Amino acid sequence: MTLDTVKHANETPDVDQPWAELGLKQDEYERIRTILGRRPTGAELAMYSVMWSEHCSYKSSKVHLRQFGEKAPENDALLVGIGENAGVVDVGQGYAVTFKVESHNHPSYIEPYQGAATGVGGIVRDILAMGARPVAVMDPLRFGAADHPDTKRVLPGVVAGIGGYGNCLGLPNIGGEVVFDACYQGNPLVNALCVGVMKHEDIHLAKASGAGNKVILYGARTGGDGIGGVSVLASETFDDSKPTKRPAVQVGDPFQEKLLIECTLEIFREDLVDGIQDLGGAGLSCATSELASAGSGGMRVELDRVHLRDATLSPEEILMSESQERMCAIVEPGKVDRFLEICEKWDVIATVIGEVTDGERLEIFWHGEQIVDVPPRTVAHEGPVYERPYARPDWQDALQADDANKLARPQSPEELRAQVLKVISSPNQASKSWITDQYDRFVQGNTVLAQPEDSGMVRVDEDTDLGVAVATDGNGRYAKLDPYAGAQLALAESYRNVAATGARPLAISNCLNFGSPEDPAVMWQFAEATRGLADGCLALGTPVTGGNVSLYNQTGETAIHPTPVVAVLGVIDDVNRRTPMAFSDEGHLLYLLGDTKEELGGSAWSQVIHDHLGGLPPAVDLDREKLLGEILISASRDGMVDAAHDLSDGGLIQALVESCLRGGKGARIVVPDGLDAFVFLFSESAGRAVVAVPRSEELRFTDMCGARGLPATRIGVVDGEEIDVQGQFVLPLAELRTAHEATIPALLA
Amino acid sequence: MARVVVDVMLKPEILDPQGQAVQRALPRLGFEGIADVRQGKRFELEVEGPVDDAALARIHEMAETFLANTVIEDFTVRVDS
Amino acid sequence: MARVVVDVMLKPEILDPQGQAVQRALPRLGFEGIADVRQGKRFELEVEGPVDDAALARIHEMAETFLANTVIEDFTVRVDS
Amino acid sequence: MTARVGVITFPGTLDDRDTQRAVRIAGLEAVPLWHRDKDLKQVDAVVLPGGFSYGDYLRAGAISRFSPVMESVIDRAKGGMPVLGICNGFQVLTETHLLPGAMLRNNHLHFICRDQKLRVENANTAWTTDYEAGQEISVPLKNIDGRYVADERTLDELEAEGRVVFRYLDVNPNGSLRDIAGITNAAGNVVGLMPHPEHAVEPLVGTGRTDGLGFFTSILKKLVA
Ligand SMILES: Nc1ncnc2c1ncn2[C@@H]1O[C@H](COP(=O)(O)OP(=O)(O)O)[C@@H](O)[C@H]1O
Ligand SMILES: [Mg+2]
Repeated sequence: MTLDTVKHANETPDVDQPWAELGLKQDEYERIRTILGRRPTGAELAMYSVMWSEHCSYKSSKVHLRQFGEKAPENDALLVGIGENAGVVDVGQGYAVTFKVESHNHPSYIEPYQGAATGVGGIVRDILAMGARPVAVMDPLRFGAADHPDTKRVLPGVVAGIGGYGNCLGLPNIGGEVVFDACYQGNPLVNALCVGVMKHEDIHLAKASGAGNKVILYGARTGGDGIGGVSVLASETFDDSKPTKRPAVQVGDPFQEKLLIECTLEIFREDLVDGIQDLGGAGLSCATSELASAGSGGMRVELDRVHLRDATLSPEEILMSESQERMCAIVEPGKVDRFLEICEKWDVIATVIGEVTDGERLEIFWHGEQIVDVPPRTVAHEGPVYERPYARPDWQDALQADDANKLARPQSPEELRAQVLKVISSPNQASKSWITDQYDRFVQGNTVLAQPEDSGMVRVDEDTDLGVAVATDGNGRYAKLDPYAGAQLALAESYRNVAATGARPLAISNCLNFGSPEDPAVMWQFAEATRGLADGCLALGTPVTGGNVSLYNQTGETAIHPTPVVAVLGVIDDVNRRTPMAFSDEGHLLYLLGDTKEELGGSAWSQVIHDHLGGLPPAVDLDREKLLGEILISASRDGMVDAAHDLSDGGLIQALVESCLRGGKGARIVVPDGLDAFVFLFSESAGRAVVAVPRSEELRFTDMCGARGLPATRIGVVDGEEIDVQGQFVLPLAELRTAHEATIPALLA
Repeated sequence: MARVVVDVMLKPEILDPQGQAVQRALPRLGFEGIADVRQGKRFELEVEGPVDDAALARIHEMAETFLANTVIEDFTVRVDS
Repeated sequence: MARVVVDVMLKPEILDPQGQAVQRALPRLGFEGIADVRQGKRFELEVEGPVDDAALARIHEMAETFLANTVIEDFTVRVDS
Repeated sequence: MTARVGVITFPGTLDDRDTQRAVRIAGLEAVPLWHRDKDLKQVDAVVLPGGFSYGDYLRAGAISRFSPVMESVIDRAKGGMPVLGICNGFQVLTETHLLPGAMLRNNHLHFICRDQKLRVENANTAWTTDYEAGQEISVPLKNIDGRYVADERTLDELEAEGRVVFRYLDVNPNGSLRDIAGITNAAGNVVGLMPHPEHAVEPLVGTGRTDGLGFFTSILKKLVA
């Protein structure tokens, strides 16, 4: 085959090009021709097609995501906002923290181990590229029904992949989620989050400036992995009739990534880079065009200099390859030698593949012949933008009218007791330690809190004990009932989880997992969820620092529940003050904070006992969430509470069981006057937490709640070896432990 | 009892980090002249009853659906003599 | 270029939980009649130059000192045809 | 005066910085050592920390064993220098045959991270004098290739000579023969174990226990006494 050079493209304007196979629409292809004033070369077509895919261009979601900027709250902590590899937040004492969630959903369904592993690898490189040392990971996961045979294939592979990669990198896994629901059958959600820490002056950006500066590609050799993965894997609904569309999956090499991390951090320490970008989706196409687009000049790349794993790759394939564990840096000529020396020290292959020019074009050459000549912005930042039609689905009213509060309730204390056992042992409410014990949570020696605590917390500075906390949450059932409220509930829960450990929420990241944007009902869910999240962030004062959108999570006509996952990052000045969740001291008083209403829509109870989803999700009151957060943070700072646990799915009883089992102590509980025992235990009203208060602090604590107007109800005391809900039932801890801990191993081991 | 061996190797286009790590270590240990190393799995199956065409077909199916992950791996089945 | 294959298996007296896990899963998948499964490693080496006795002796040494840990594993070396 | 404890970094080592911290907390000087350097920088003892050196490819510890730094470590260990191998470090020590036996994949085939109870069986090695024989301690355990195996004769010999230093209590987390969690060489200067004492030296982080500090205070006493 002859090389399709720019010259050749000029001479052969009418050649048929496979734009449709590459996922481009007719008008998109025409637009490329208009931009270039000729037909694109094969290499250019490859670049545009991957960069204009849904995954890279956000063409369906962009118009909605804008709100995160437009409605951003005033917040001095935000150092780098949306648009870079990850946002950066000031946590004080000269430290900055960067964090981000990303999805690797489709690849993890096809090849669970490698899909999940490379998901971790990708997000870690994003964090590294900001100039930070990665310090922790988290993994929000969704699978099909727990007893579905395919879950037995997907889940163990995903968990082994996340552990296999993260453990080998030396990143403690400090939290996440595991949710089972038939709606994720065939479309599991594998989201991964990474947190990194740096000093303010270490922040790096992805831009290529300074004519004459060198472009260095370093890390793994480039192979044939995941070619077309971006456009095909992430942007099209699976169609079983066309298995040939499934491209090779990427295989991760965590050892190589570990070397890349240490090598890159040493390069940062010696101040050797001007701009830097990781290689993820769309590989070199993305890295070169984004670096050039964000910088001041142009860029010239000699593609044949790229170190290959497979010598037969064509230039198009090299541009599209998604081989893992690679980075691209912009380096001043005088610093190149030292850069290469450090790479050699870490056994990392590095090659100068080009330089920054004072032009305006991205030009790529193959053995001296020009195969790409494009304005980089048109590839990287000025892709198509769609205003997809959206409409509230016609079934939404009926769904909301099917009120969960009307479902049959337990008729006797015995029945209530049986339902409690059934709920806390159901797959979603059961202990996930069979999964999380496969993750290293101790490595790096800075883990203050990790799963099953409300949020993960790591120490940032050994001398001052400054720390950060992160939690991730998302409830697809709530979001299905009301996507606007559902997104806010995800935000509120994550915020509450961070505050429960004593940390002050600062900012959020998010991963928006939805069905096909070409379905107006899904697009409506997406529009509502983003609007809800943007409004919520404004109300709570926590800006969105970045995130990820995963669309096309659907099989045929059936989409997953809309699943916005929200990660909140908080700061704590002294990690010694953290509040754990365990009830560990007898005699401490239990207070329920917040109001309990009759709110069972989307609840764990309605799912487990009635296999029901209908009605409205719990009402959102963000002012109340903020107040609750302030109380929890003050109580932690001033040592007024010994333990705190937020209330979410499963309600109060779930929180009591978890805190009792964690501390190995029971509780005597009194149902407050005027509340029905069932509602008291199972309602999922938002804005609540349970705290254990030492008797010596009781007055100070209740005074504070009273003065600030937060309802605080004394509901019992830490005591004995059972949960005794007086006048209702008694559940020994041993029985609870078996019920709570046996479920997942029985399903998966 | 007869032994059937199933060899499972990563497809040639798939990255083999283990094989690469081994290959890179060889020169340091003083072994030169090995251009490439690929590392795979070897399964030894002890088969009850005769290893006829039907049995081999079943083992082939087992390899395809279970022992190998054909998204990233190739396999071969052979009777050990 | 010639290919030499080194097979490395756990010694028979050493517990092989990977092989056992495979074997236990087989009946569930509908495969009967496999009395035992052992899982080991297979290395494919691409050798530059002729694979004569000297080369094979070197590869044998490589297997003994590096590819296998003879405390727990046995190995065989053969030229692939 | 204090003693110098070298902490080796191989490519893929993870717990080198944590181990240096533990060494410092115990009042010793931590000296980073690099796998490519034969020079041990006049350290008085060496720790091989945990992690996935060379990705655990081939076998855990198999590739690191051939690094230049290990030539010097083997030499000095034979001359009596105290050496501690933690997790991956233990795997390297068995691969170098400084310690007998080998490490295999956990019997349940999963990576396992847990707070593990141990009994100190031998409080006379260079690294365990601050414990008492029979003492029970808890330290984090985290690995996938943690199953200790050796032939019966070797195991009997280890038992007879009191060279089993730690045994798993309550749960055998990986199928290790005779519940062995850690062993020593005949001279008592080389010790290897799978659990991670360096992750149990501060009350705030990890499991919130400091049961692992004794390793480092033991070596301090030995070297400075
Ligand atoms: N896949 C996972 N990885 C790590 N931690 C997890 C995972 N799934 C759940 N967890 C942890 O288990 C605990 C309980 O999870 P969950 O019930 O979802 O918490 P909450 O309801 O408070 O958000 C949390 O500490 C969470 O971080
Ligand atoms: Mg919580």
